[in-house]
Amino acid sequence: MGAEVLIEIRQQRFDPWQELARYQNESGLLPGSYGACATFVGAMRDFNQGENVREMVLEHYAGMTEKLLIDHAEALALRHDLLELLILHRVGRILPNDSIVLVAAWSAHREAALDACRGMMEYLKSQATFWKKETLVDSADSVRQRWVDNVSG
Amino acid sequence: MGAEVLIEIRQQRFDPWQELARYQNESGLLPGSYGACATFVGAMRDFNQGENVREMVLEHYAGMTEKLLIDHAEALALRHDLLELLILHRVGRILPNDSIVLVAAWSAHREAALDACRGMMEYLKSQATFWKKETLVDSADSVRQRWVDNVSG
Amino acid sequence: MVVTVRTFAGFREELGFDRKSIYLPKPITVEGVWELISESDLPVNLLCAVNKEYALLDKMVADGDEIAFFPPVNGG
Amino acid sequence: MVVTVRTFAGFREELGFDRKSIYLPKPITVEGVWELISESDLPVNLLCAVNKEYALLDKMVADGDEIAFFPPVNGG
Repeated sequence: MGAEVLIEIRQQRFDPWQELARYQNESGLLPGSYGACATFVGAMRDFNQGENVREMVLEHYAGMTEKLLIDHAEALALRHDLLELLILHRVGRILPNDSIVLVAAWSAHREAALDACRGMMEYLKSQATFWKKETLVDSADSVRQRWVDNVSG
Repeated sequence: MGAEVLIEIRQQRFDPWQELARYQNESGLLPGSYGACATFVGAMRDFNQGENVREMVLEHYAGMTEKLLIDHAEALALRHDLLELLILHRVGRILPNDSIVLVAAWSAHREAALDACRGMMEYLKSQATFWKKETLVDSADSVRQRWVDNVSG
Repeated sequence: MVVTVRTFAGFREELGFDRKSIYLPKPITVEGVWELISESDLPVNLLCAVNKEYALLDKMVADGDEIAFFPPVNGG
Repeated sequence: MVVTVRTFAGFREELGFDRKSIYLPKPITVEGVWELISESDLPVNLLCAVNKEYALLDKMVADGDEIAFFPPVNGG
């Protein structure tokens, strides 16, 4: 297994397509070696569960998050015979339209890349130690905050 | 349903990440409207079924391909409540490491985007009227051609 | 009646043409069109389309139809 | 023995601290640690980790452990 796994938790905004171009360029991926790259970008919406969202703070358990993600990424890379797996996740203050997460899986084969990408997203939703607090704005312009429940989305 | 569907069959090489950046920028996607973008990039490998591949010619049934893809894209957009669906597919002479196909599905929800992206790839493999002829090189540097069977990959 | 026959990939190479118009004195099926253009038996992997839609081999063709023959497809 | 308690998200706000060291005169479970730091009953949505690994509430804690309490997670 020569899969490379890169996990990054980042405070700064990022552009997923620029990150992918750069990563693919700088990685150890040999030209002609991969047949498939499946990616997922999660972005912040300005609405959630029927409410208008103005901003969000994404908190995580530094140290535990990275450990969980590396372990799961390595398991996925082995199971799906990946060449590369990239996970980039925002934390901190996030505004609507910002990218929150980028997952990209490179493999020789289509199914492997698609399965690994979905598998990592499911893990991020259900196991990775992140929590989101939204700032909501109602019609009268009054503001309140809530922690986001883990629901499908 | 306000989903936009863009299908393009292209002779020229393309960079998938540049195409995604440009498309997302120029599309009617409202900032904050989408929570998820799932993409798939298929690229040409320099090996296939145990053989070294030097180049490939991708042929299609012009007119029928576009018709099939538009119909299926619109069905997927409706079924998964997509905001946008982009399909870009190379034809003509293709070299190892070239991108062959790009599929991108934008939706409010993660599962919808992932399902639509996978659904379009499965359709492209099994129904869309493309055929691939590879030029193989063996160890003695002799060259031969073969049509690629439709196998998983 | 006249129909247009299109061929793709391996069948194009075998048959030696990619497009031809043929005259049919009476209505026949898609399979009948194949028998007119080919000397070989019906290939097990033969797919066909009529007017750019997938069709079965027993479909009757009509004047002006475009009949296409091709092997299993392989996009993506 | 001494353990470090960490809290996240809603529990951090309720308990009013994000990190604290506590002295334990004898070995207890993770649930016992919760009872020392909180006046409320065990929340139904309480998750915990010991030394940055998910753990069950009946796990015994050891000297130097980092015990974390948090609600269901929500990444991606």
